[in-house]
Order: sequence, then C-alpha cells, then structure tokens
Amino acid sequence: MTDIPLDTMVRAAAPARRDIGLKARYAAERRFRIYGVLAISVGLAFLAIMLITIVSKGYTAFWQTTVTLPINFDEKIIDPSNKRATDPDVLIKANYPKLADKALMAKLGIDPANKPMALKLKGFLSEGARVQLRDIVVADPSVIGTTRNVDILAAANLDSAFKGQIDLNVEEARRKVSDQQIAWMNQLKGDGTMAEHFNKGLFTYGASSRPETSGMGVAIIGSFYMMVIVLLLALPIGVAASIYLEEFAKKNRFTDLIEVNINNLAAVPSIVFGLLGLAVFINFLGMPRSAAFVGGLVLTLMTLPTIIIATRAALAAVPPSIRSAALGLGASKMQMVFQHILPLAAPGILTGTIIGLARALGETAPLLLIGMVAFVADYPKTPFDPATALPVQIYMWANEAERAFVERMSGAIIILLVFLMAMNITAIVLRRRFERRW
Amino acid sequence: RDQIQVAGSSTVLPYAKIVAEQFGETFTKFKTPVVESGGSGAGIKEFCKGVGEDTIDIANSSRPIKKDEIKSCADAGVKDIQEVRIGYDGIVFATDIKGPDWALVPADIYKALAAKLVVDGKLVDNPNTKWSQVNPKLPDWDIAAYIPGEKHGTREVFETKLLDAGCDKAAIKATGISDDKEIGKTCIAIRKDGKAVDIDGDYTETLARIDSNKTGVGVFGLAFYENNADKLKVASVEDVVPSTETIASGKYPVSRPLFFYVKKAHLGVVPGLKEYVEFFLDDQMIGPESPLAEYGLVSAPDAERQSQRDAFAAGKTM
Amino acid sequence: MNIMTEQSLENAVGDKMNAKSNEVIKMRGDKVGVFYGEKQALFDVNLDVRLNQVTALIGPSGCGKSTFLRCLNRMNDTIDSARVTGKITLDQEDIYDKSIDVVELRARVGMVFQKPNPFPKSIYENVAYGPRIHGLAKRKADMDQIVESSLKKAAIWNEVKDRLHEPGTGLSGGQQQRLCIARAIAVSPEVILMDEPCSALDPIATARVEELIDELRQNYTIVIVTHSMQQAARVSQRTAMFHLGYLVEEGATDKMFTNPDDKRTQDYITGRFG
Amino acid sequence: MNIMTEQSLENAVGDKMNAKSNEVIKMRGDKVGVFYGEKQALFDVNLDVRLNQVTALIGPSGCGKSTFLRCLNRMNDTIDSARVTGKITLDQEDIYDKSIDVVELRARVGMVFQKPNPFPKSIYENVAYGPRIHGLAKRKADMDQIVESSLKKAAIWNEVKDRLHEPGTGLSGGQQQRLCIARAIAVSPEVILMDEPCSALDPIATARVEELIDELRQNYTIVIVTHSMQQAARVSQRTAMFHLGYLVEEGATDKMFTNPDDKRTQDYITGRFG
Amino acid sequence: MSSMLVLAIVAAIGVVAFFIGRQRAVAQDNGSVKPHSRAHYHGWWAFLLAVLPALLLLAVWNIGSSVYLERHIHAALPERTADSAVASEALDVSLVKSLARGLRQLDANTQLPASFAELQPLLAAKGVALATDTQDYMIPIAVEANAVQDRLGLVGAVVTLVLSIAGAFYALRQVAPRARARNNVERLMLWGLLAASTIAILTTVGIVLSMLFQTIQFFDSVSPASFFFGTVWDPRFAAAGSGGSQGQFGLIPLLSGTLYIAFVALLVAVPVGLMSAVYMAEYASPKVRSVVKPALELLAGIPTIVYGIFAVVTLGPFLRDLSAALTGGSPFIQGQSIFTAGLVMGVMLIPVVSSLSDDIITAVPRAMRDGSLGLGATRSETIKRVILPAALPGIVGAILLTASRAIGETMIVVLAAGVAANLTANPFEAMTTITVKIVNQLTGDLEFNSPQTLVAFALGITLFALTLVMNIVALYIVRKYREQYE
Ligand SMILES: Nc1ncnc2c1ncn2[C@@H]1O[C@H](COP(=O)(O)OP(=O)(O)OP(=O)(O)O)[C@@H](O)[C@H]1O
Ligand SMILES: Nc1ncnc2c1ncn2[C@@H]1O[C@H](COP(=O)(O)OP(=O)(O)OP(=O)(O)O)[C@@H](O)[C@H]1O
Ligand SMILES: [Mg+2]
Ligand SMILES: [Mg+2]
Repeated sequence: MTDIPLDTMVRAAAPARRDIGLKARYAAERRFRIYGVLAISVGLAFLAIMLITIVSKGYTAFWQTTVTLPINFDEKIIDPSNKRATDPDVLIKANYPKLADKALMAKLGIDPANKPMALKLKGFLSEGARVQLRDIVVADPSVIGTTRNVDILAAANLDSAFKGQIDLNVEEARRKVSDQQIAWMNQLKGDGTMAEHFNKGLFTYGASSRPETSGMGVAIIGSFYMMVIVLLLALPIGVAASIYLEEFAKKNRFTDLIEVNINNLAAVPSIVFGLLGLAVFINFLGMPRSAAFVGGLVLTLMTLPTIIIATRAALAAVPPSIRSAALGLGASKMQMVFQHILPLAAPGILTGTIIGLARALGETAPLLLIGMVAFVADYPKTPFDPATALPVQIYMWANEAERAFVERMSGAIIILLVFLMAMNITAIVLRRRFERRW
Repeated sequence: RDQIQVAGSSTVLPYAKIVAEQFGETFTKFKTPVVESGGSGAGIKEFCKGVGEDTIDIANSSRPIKKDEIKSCADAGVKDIQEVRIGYDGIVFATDIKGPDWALVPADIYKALAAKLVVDGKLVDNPNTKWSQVNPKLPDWDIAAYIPGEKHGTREVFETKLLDAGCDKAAIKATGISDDKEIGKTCIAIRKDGKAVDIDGDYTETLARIDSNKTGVGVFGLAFYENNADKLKVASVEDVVPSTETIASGKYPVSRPLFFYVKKAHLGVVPGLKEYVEFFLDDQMIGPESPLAEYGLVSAPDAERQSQRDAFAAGKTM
Repeated sequence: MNIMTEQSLENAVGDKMNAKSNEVIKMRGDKVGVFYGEKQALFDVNLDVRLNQVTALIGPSGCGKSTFLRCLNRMNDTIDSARVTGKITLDQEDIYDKSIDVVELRARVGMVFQKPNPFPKSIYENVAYGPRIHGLAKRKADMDQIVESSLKKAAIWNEVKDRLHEPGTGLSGGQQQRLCIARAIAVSPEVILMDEPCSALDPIATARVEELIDELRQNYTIVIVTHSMQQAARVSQRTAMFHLGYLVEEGATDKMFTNPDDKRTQDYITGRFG
Repeated sequence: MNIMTEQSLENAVGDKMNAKSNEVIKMRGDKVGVFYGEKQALFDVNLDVRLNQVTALIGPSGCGKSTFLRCLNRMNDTIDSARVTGKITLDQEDIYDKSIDVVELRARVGMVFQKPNPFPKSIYENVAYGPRIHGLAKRKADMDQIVESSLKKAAIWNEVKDRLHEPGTGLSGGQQQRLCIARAIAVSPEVILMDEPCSALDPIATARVEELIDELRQNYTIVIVTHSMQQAARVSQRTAMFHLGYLVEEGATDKMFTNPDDKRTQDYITGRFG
Repeated sequence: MSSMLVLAIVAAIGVVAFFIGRQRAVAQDNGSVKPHSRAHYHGWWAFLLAVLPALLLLAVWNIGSSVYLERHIHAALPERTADSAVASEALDVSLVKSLARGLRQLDANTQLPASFAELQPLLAAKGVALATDTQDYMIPIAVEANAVQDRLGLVGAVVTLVLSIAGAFYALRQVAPRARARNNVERLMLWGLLAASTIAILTTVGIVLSMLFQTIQFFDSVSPASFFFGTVWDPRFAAAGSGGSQGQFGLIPLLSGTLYIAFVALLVAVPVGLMSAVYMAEYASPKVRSVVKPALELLAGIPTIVYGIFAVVTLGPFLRDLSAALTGGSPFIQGQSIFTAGLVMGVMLIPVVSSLSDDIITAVPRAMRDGSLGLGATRSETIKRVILPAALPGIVGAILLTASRAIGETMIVVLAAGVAANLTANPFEAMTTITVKIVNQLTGDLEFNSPQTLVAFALGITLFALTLVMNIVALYIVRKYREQYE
C-alpha cells in the first residue's frame, strides 16, 4: 500500500520551523561534556602524576650494588687457636669483616700495612658482611682454608654513590663518601667487580639499621598473617551480619541502630580502632603486643563495615524473583538464602571483601598503638610473634635519617602499590566477569 | 617470652635499633629484641602497666621519667625501675647548604620566634618578619623556622635552653607582669602567624621543608644533621659549632640526655635482658668511637658512662 | 494423591454448599482482608477453590488478584508490611494457624509466577531442588525419576531431555515457564497457584501452557490469575472477578462469561474498562 | 491548525491512494527494521500514520509495537544496542537524515509513556519544562498561559488549578498520566506517541484518558500502542497489527475488528492468543 | 581438666550426637507420615544442643570462677595496714594471682620454699617474671588459690560434660517424624546471624568505652566548657619543674581546621567526582567506562600515607613556587596549607564521590530520562534539570558520607596541612585537624597521664560523635530519597 513514489504522495503541511535555540543549546551540551571529560582527566592526571613520581623515585631500590670478592676463609683469622671443635662459639664470634677487608685490599692493591689507607676503606663494604660470611662458615665449616667468590653488599653510601645519587660537587668533608672511595669504586666498576644486581634482599631481609641489609621480609609475612586473619574473620562475620540485616531483620529501631553503626564505623578514623585494640585486645584480654594476630583483629573490625556494605548491596542485587521461586517451592528462608541468594551474590561479596582487604593492607595508624610500628628483625613464626606490616615499614623508613632509606621507602611503596593494585584489579575483573544483568 | 620488648621514644629508636641488631648478631642464642616506636609517653605508659610476660621490659625515653609516672608505675606494681642514661642528643639549627653561615645567640631566636616582644616598654605581637630585623648580622631572609612540635621532648629543651635563656625577663617585668610563672609562660610562647612552623613528624619532614623552602631554618638532632651534612649547613650557637665534642664537653648549650628504663623484675627472667643492657652500656656501643656515636649520639664523658654501668650492675633503682 | 482426594471427599460429605459431589472444596477463603501497612488492598473476600478444577481470578490491574493468590500459600508473609485478616483453610485446616508450618504449606500449595524465574542452575537442578530440600528422593535414581516425570508432566521433556545439565536460564521464555511449572510439580503439591503465567509468553508458548494447565487439572487443583478474559474462558471451570479489592462475583466460568450477575463484570469482560 | 488542514487538503488533491481527501500522510515508515544488537526485533515494516487520526498499534507482548513507536521520534537512539534500518519520514523528510536534528524532531513528535513519569517537580514545572528548554515563552505570563492551556487541553486543569505548585508525583495515577499528556502538549508537537498510556490506570481514569485522546485528535496526530483490543476499537481510526516483529495487517479500525484479512489478526482479536 | 580438653570432648559428643540423631530420623521414616524435617536437621539439632549450652556454661563458669577466685584471694589476704608493703589492695590481689600462675610452671614435686627470695630464682629459671613487691605471706595464699582453681575447674568440666550429654539426649529423644528440627536449627542460625550483626554495635561500644575513662579523667583537670568552646589550642608542654599541666585545650581551632580542610576537599572531590560519575553514567561508551572507572577507583586504593608524602614532597613546594611566580615575589601559598591538604584529600575522595553518585544517578529511573528526552531535551539538559535534581537527596547523602571520611582522615593532614593549630580563614595557611592531634598527643614524648595526652581521648570521642551525627543525617536523607522511587 505504500508502493507509490513519495513525490506523488499527499504532502502534509510542513509547519513553519520554530526557533528553539538549538545552537546555544548544543554549545551548552558540548560544554557540559567537556566538563565531564575534564573531571575525569583531572582524576586520571593525578593518578598518573602520583604513580610517576613514586616510580621514578623508587625503582632504583630494586637494584643493589655488590662487590664480588674472592674471600679466603683464612683459618688464622677465623679460628686462630683452632678451638672450633670444642667451642662452636668461635665460629660465631670470629672477625669476619677482616676477611672481606683483606680480600678487598688485595683486589684494590692496597698494602694492608698502610694503615691510613686501610682506614679509608672503612664504610666501603656493608657491616652485613659479618653475618653473610658467618652464615657461610657456620653452615659449612669445611670452607675454612679455601677461597671462594662471594658477593658482598656494598655499604649504603657506596650504593648511593654507585647509582649516582650523591652530589659529588659538595665538598668532601660534607659527604659520606670520600674521593678516595669514589676512585676505588670507579676502579672496581671498571673491572666489573662492583655491579648492580637485582635486590632480592629487599624482599627477604627483616628490619635493620643498615639500609643495605634492611628489607620487607618481616613486613610481608606480618601483612600476610593479618590478611589471612582478616579474611577468616571479617568475611564470615560480615556475610552473616549482612544476611541478617538484608534478609531477616525487620525495619525497626534496632536495625536502624545497627545500620547507623555500620556506616559510622566505616567513617571512624582508623586510629580510633587502634585505641580500641589497645584497650580491649591487649589490656583487657591480655593478648601479646606487636603481634600480627592483634593487628589482624583490629583490621578485621575496621574492614567489617566495608564488607557488610558491599555484601548487602550484592544481596540486594539478587532479584526478588529468585527469592519467590525458592520460597514458592517450600524452601525455608534460611535455605533460600544459603542455597540461592548467597551463591548468586558471591562475586559481589568477594569484590567487596578484596577492596576491604586492600584497604586494611594499606593501613598504618591503628597498628601504631598496638605496638606493630616496631623494629623487628626476626621472621615471625606464628601470628603471635612480633611482626610489622608493609605500610608500617614504609612509615618507619620514611622517618629514617639516612638517605638510602628514602629510596627503600619509595621501593616499598611501589611494592605495596603493586599488591594493592593487584587486589583491586582482581576485584574489578571479578566484578566484570560475574556482573549479571537480571 | 624469649624476646626482649622495648618501646618508647622515637629519638632513641635509631640507637636502640643499632644496639638491638648488633645484639642479635653477637648473641646468636638470643633473639633480636623488638623495638617499638611510639613516643616516650606511650612507651612509659606500657612500661608502667605492670610486671610480667605481657608487659614490656624497657622503655626508651628522650626525657627523664616524671614523678607522676613513677607513681603510676608503683601503683601497678612496677616499683623497681633502673634508669640508664645512654648519652646526649644535640639540638642544632641548620639551613640549606647553599645558604650563608649563621651565628645565633638565644636572644636572636627568642626575638625571631616569640609570640610577644617588649617594644618601647609594651608587650606587643612580634613585629619581626626578617632575620635581619632581629640581628643585622643575620641574612635578610623571611623568618621561617621549622621547630619541633609540642609532642616532642626536643621542644622542651628548645624552650628552656633557647627561648627562656634568650628572653629579656626584666623587660617583661617592666611591662607590669609580676608573676614569675606568667613571665616564664610569656617567654616560651611561640608566635602563631606561620613564621614558626611546628613539626610533629620526624626530622625527615623538617628536611623536606627545608628542601622545599630554601630560606627556612630547621631544628634537627645532631645525628640527623650529620647524616645529611651534604644538604644542610649548621649554625653556631653562641659561637660554638655543634659537634659531638663540643656537646660532650658542655660548650654547646643546647642538648638533652637520652634514657632508657629497665624493669628490674624482668632481669634474669626475660632471656637476654641483662646481657642486652650490659651490651648497650658497653663502650663498644656508646663510647666515643662506637656505632651510636657515629650515628650521632653524643657520648657521655667516660666517668659518667662508667657510673651508669656501675649503677646498673649494682641494681640501683629509682 | 489418590489417598488425599479420597480423604478430602470424605471431608466434603455433608458440605451443604456444594451441590455436585465432585465439587469438593480444597481451599476456602473466609472474609479475607489484606493490608499493606495502612492501606487495605483486599476486603472481605469469600472464595472457594474446588478440587481438581481450574479457578481463574480476573479483574483490572491492581484489583488484588495477586494479593489474594499469594495469601493462599502465605507468600504474603514475605512482605513485611503485609497483614492478613480473616481465615483461609486448606482441607479445612486454617493455614494461618500456629500449628501449620509455612514451609510445609508451600510444599503443598505450589506457585508459578508471572515472569519465568528459573534458578540460574542446570535444568536438572532446577527441578530437583524442591524434591531435594523436602527429602523426597532417597537415591539418585529416584531423583532422576522425579525429574523426568515432572518434566514430562510439564510437557517439556522432549525439548530438554538432551540438555538436562545446561542452565535453565538458557531456555526460551515459554520453555522457562514450563520448566517452572515442572519445578512446582516436582514436589507433588496439591494446589498450584499461577500468577499470570502466560503474560510474558508468545502466543505459541501460551497455547502450550494452556494445554498443559488443562491436563494438570486431572491431578492438581489450580488457581490462575489472568488478565486475558479469553484465557480465563479457555482454561478455567470457575471464575472470580475482583475489582478494587473486592470480590465482585464468582461462579462457573460459562455463566460468568455469558450471563454475569454484576454490571462491572459485564463491562470488564466486554472491554469497557481494564 | 486550521490553516494546516487546509493546506494539507490542497496537497492531498491528486492522491490516488487515499480515498478520502482528509487522509493526509503525516509520517511514513518504509521497510523499517530494528536490531537490538544481533537480534532483529522488527522486520520490514511499512506503515503510514495519517494526519489528525489516531493510529492504534496492537499485537501480543514483545511483538515490536513499542519498538516501532520509539522509532518515530528516534527514542531508540537512546538505547546503545539499537540500530534502525529503512526509512521513516515526517512530512516527507527523512527523520534519520543528517540534516534532521533529533532534539527538534522530538519537539515535533512528542511522547507519552506506559507508566506515568512526571518529574519530581511541581505540576507547573512539569508542564513548563518543555517550553522552557525550547525557549517557547519569552515572559512569565506567556509561560503561565502555555501551562494553563496545556493543562486545559489535557482535561486536568480543573483538578490541579489550585495546587499548581505542589509536586506532580503527589497526583493519582490517572492524573499523573494526564499531566504527562499536558507536558507533551505544552511543546506543541505535531504528533503524539503514546505507549500503552492506560495500562497502569484504573477503569475510570482510563475512560477519561480515552476521551481526551479523542478530543486531541482534532489538533494532533496520534499513534497509540495498546494491548486492549477494546481500547483500540474505541479510540482509533486505523489499526495496525504486529506479530513477532512483522506488521501483519493494517487498515481502518472498523474493518480490522469486523473483517480482518489475516487469520492471526482474527485469532488475536478474538483472544485465541496473547 | 583443661578447658581445651573439655572443648574437645564436648565437640566429640556433638559429633556423635549428630550421627545418632540423623540415624534415628532415617530409621523412623517408614513412609507412613511425611517427616517434617530432613534427617540431617535432626542431626544438627542434636549437635547444637550438645555443644552450645555446654560451651555457654563453660564460658560463664570460667568467668564466674575467676571472679570467685579473686574474692577468695582477697579474703585470704591479711588486713591492710597503713605501712603495707604493697601499694594497693588491687595490686595485692594481682600479685598473688601472678604468683599463682607462676607456681603452676614449677614441676609438681618441687619443694616450695617459704620465702619469696628463695622462690624467685626457681621461677625465673622457668621464665616467670614477678614483681619485686611480692611478699612471703602471699605464697601459701597462692598455693591455696591454685587448689581452689583446680577444684572449680574440675567441677566446671564435669558440669559442662553432663550438660552436653544431657543436651544431646534431650535432642535425640525429640527425634520424631513431625518434630520441627529444621525450624529449631534455623532459629539458632538466625541467632547466630543476629549476633554477627551486633558486632558492629559492640565495636562502637568498645570504641566509646576505650576512650570514655580517659576522657573523664581529662575533664577532671580541664573543664568541658574550656575544651569545647576554647579558641586557643596550646596544651603547654608539661615543662620539667614547672609542674605545669596548664595549657589551653580549645577545641575550636582544631574543629574549624577539620571542617575547613574537609570543606576544601569536598570542593575538589564533589564537582570532579560528580562530573566524572555523570559523564561515565550518561556519556561514556562502555569501553571507555570499563577502563576509566577502575582507573579512578585505583585512586581510592592508594594508601593515604602515600598521598601525604606526595603532598609534602611534590605538590606543596610546587604550589608555593607557583604562587611565588604569580605574585612575582613572596609566595602566598605556604608549603603546608589547608589548600594543599584539601586538594590532595579531594583527589583521594574523587572515587568515593563518583562511585556513590554513579549508583545514585543510575538509580534514577529510566522513565525520568525518557520523559525528558521525549520532550526534546538534550542530554545535558536532561541531566541538569531532571536527573541531578531527582538524585539530589541521594547525592547529598553521599556527600555527607564522603565528608565524614574527610573528617576522619589523618595521614594526609599530618603531612600536608601541618600541625599548627591556627584559627584562620586563609586557605593558603597551615591549619590542623582533630585526627592529627589525636595521633600526636598519643605518640609524643608527653607524660602519659597528663591532660596533654588524655586530651587525645576527648578529641577521639568528639570526633566519633561528629561522624555519628553526620551519618545519621546522611542515612536519613538517603532513606527519604529512596522512598521517592519505591
Ligand atoms: N508490597 C506491596 N506493598 C504495598 N502495596 C502493595 C504491595 N503489593 C501490592 N500492593 C497494592 O495492593 C493492591 C493490589 O495489588 P495486586 O498486586 O494484588 O494487584 P493485581 O490485581 O495482581 O494487579 P496486576 O494485574 O497489575 O498484577 C494494589 O493497589 C497495589 O498497589
Ligand atoms: N533494549 C532492548 N534490548 C534488547 N532487546 C529489546 C530491547 N527492547 C525490546 N527488546 C526486544 O524487542 C522485542 C520487541 O520489544 P517491544 O518492547 O517493542 O515489544 P512490545 O510489542 O512493545 O511488547 P509489550 O506489549 O510487552 O510492551 C522483544 O523481543 C524485546 O525482548
Ligand atoms: Mg498481579
Ligand atoms: Mg511495549
């Protein structure tokens, strides 16, 4: 019926075009969009700037200068009176730095008798060499008398100098590295004895007062314990609380009270949770100080609101039709929740949990009051042993006087950010993967 | 518990850390002590909580323990406290390395930083905006001083040794304030117009401020300054350049003692506690050539160090 | 099922209201009123549901059809603000009585909803869910048997028998609705409530479901809400007309559609409103 | 309006197709197809909308009535996945042409939705919204005048004239829908599209809106989607029957309801399905 | 018998009861009556009845017996005299208690010396530290206390086990086809869920309690009026010798600093966050959205200390130099300022605002959008005139929530805004906040029981009350808004 050509068709009157200010309105439209783009750019620009500043400051921390020296495990120095068979302490107390110094002097061609020269070598190699060499000998006393190549850490100042972070224009007396040391450094650099290696120690060492031997080993373990505790406690409790509030609770004063409480706890400054932890867990319940367990409990309380809020949203997103379907079949409410709603809400709950965990992972203030901002050199074997956490390590390094720590701090921030981003991205991917459109 | 627990002052923390680390390395049968930071107050508070496994063994402090605190300690059963003075902390003024040399006297500092000055016989808000107005010999820089915040023990030293010392009490009295206490208060009140900036963080933060404001003057611990001597230039006070020597000899006026307190009841109970304290007090650690001195601790004179060792060995309590 | 029917028959003896002996009253609403908070949505509804018959509830939107239907298996309990007055009996037991367990009630009075709402699980699991929570199958084989027979009764077996372990949500709308019916049947309810079961379906699917309802009537008592007069006419034996929360008229479907007593029924059926 | 009609009359001279000279074609769909993503929802629809007549679109749920309606003022543009093929003209201009501004188009082809959707603003502001964004009133007095006349045309003036500044959401459903109609009228559209405007209303409100539509026909061209055959019969001059995305049949309403050409139309109208 | 052992036995009883219960239920189902609950519910019910009351009793018993023990020791101690060796009665009791605990570490056959001096080395060898105050007369009391404790423990264990078995039997006897085991189990589960949700309240109570005591102590020395209405924050360092706890503890400068910084932060976060949310919800293609949204959310994942360091090291100097360049001389923006802190905090809060408002904007029904677009409005007109006004209450609620976050933030302010408690209106000067002072007063070298430290707790409670009020208001607004569309 519409197969007639258009021009023969009855022409409806085209009414006069009204002026509805289109030009100005489209300009406004464009402006509005630009505001939006601007807003987003501001956010992203800040993100980029922050990431760039942090990375550019910290990436050098992942490299560490070492000096490869042929160490002669001289029995005369380690155990001059040959008592090690009877007194194992001999191997522990021996003067290991001397071994390293001797090797270095040999390498540099310094006459050991030239005392003033030898003195200038002080502070070239890390004090950590003592422990490093001792561990080799204690593990295998048969090395005594042999010569081995060992990678000895350079002292922090030399490390900085090697990386070019020390301003050589400053007069020598004001520097931590002398001109002579620089010369030696260049000599060793030339023959490849001194070189940068990937800084494994940053991940394995515990706290130390020497930058080159300090690492985040204890902090990583401590943070790991705390995250496990938070996960084990906050997830079930949070989910249970959300289920109650979302599925069972009648709207009344009591549930309002809980709701206000939860929202409020999400906004309470984190240090206040530290006060709570100190008062309740340590003073009242007598739990140990500095322990990852207590830290975990405090962070659990801090994370709970986040998890509850996310879980409730996830539960509420499950469509009512699923609920009616289950109830209509004669499932009890409990069965409905645990067999249908909860599995369907799981991705949302997981996302919320990961975000909550990420937040807990980055938290310093509450740990300050329960003794976790501390110098801990030994690995914690259980969550009840003293430990620190990643952000705490950052905080402590930030407060160090030695400059080499600043570099480590930035490195530690990068590591923490990598962890956090990994968690956040997991959450985002999870959410995207399981996002359900009902 | 097989690990010594230490808490307290963040000024003492770096020294305690060095000792703890070396202690752990030397005495392999003991674990490395745990050293918390968190401030003298919080440290002493934990210390005074009682005796037993779940309380700390040592409190580091950058000030002497107060009477009230000793009393609270006793009330909780911590009666026998051994005080150990490990050395001194010098408090220095420093500017950016590129700046001119500074020579200060307490009166300069008072005139530059006090909240109120006596001008023409009247107590008025501090009118000085440039150092050169305070003392023509000082550079023509806007006053911008980064001083320790009130939470720091250093602040107290700063107030008594510099402000109070530089304060012209007679002039204040002449304005009609008769109460000595009131005068004392006026002397140490610091201006709040942004020229004097409290720093509650550590010296790193002060350094960051100087870094970003090249005409700022910062207050540092000697140790911190020495670690950053390539960035900072130190000012002399009363023509004495601060150094471990001048401070130890008492020539440099601004310094304070550092302490730690040991719970006697824990000695011989917590493994290694006694050894730790002895190790700490050894000249190897706090002597003039020791790592702590190298880090910036001002060693006490020989006799004083010896008396500390003797007092500890004798079990002298407060 | 047979046992129960006989029982109910016995109970029905002496019932004066029902003229024909096969018209046993399975459920009865007595002065049923429903409030949502302050607002009353249903007023004094007296309505009988007869055994092995299809009762259709018709009426304009918002007149309370769904509300009444949901009273019959206490689904209204799940709405916080809802409050039911009056009395509803199932085999002469008051279903709002304390002694009645609501879960058990819902197993006896099943429900099919307007929008097909299969669980996001496999077809098999959808059907097996009810029997599983009620412990109706001791062995896997029993369960297989229940699933198969339910799907067969719901006239969907042939379409899904090769894909029992694929998700139920992957079926077409009409298939989903029949799956939901199969799911309801699987727990062997005595009464099945259906709230506009075809309104989201295409004509062909609608026809299949209507056929199915007619078959199911042999074994189950069915109450169906529909907004299509034609559908009511096609599938039901009895029709109840609601308006603004009141039951306007109730009677045999034939009579309702040819010779209604009430003007409003007349108007509604002829499309004067709604 | 009168002028236009006269003009159109002139234009209509020589039109072979339209028997009656007043049947001017206002909008025309030519092989209109709509895809939602991969899925085609509408196939090759050729349909004319005649000036100053009410065209009803009927058909079972999901057959594409709303989809077609929303093509007429390009509301489908707001759905990301939607894609329109074919050609739709308004006064012989292709509305999907680059030269056509969609904002202007929608000012000319207004729309009323299934669920009354007044803005959460005052009644006055609801009606004034359109004229304001289009800058149709220079002065406050002009605006008052537009609001009043629109509300009058929508037959709701008397009910709201004393509460113009109370929120529009506080009205009853039927009033809200008439308010939405007033809102649409206020921008003086040429065509008004209505998608099941009465489905959420009670019978009395429905009757009032139907009356209103009949009155509006004098000045506007109206396209209405309805699932009630009776409503279509009551208010429309022409009816188009959709099924599964195809236009099954189109013609004068009288003929469609008494003597449809297509078996499916017949079945649908008599309630065999849907 | 140790509590651990009792726990293990109770658990074992529970497990056995579970299996018996389930078995009985299965056995009874002969098909004649339709069982009410499935067999495993009977099992669970038996388990729960065997375990829960017993555990509850054990907990109560343990608490009760420690209270009893304390009284017992108290009664046994000799009358206190004026020159009593020990400082206080409470300390007396706790000395005995720790002595008793220590004695347990000794081998059973050790001969107990009568004097503390002899006892101490024995205990020290076991790693038990005791206060030097411990008196000789305490030793027999401690021994006696241990005996009492043992007796109480034994009775408790027996009673617990009896209760556990009784519970199991009771539940098992109930097993019957029509018994409502499922309802019972579910009721208990419900209680469990309820308990979980009360943890939020307990946490709040805990927080308040952990600050209340010290707050009261603080108000003993400083009047509430001078705290709440004081305009000067200058808690003098309790200088040695000056004995001074004087000082001015005026909340106003801190409070105004807190609010000011939060305000600046919101000034940054709200427009940026809101516009991003609008753009993302209304304009951005799914692809852009899927990249930008997570990227913005990363901002929320960066630890605040990193923001703080960024502010001090990078942004602060930059702004100062910028302002110096602008005026061509002295900078009007200080390195540390409200502006810097607010800016950085605002950036941190962008994702908070944007994700909250995103939810709210998408919650505005599509009908609103269609209504406006259908009238020929452009998208931005629709957003500005319909969507945002409709979403306004929700957005206000979101902003309040964000504000309470801003108020509670610490690390950024410490680093970026400084610690000087000024009272100024100039945003380019330094100011400080309540949270900063809480941290500082707690972690400094201040005397721990002086008002200077205690004020931290008063500040904490004030802050807590502040955020609580804001949350209540926010919740109220959001609720009202929600009702509009439901
Ligand atoms: N959960 C509820 N809370 C408050 N009021 C409700 C609720 N559910 C329904 N109502 C109201 O109760 C009345 C009856 O609703 P009901 O859903 O029973 O109508 P209906 O006849 O099923 O309509 P439809 O044909 O649209 O499904 C309506 O006015 C409705 O607004
Ligand atoms: N936004 C969308 N995305 C994808 N598919 C859609 C969308 N909107 C509609 N459809 C599909 O297009 C088809 C036609 O839908 P339409 O809404 O036009 O039907 P209708 O005739 O208006 O039905 P009803 O009477 O239920 O309103 C349906 O199959 C529907 O599922
Ligand atoms: Mg309904
Ligand atoms: Mg439609």
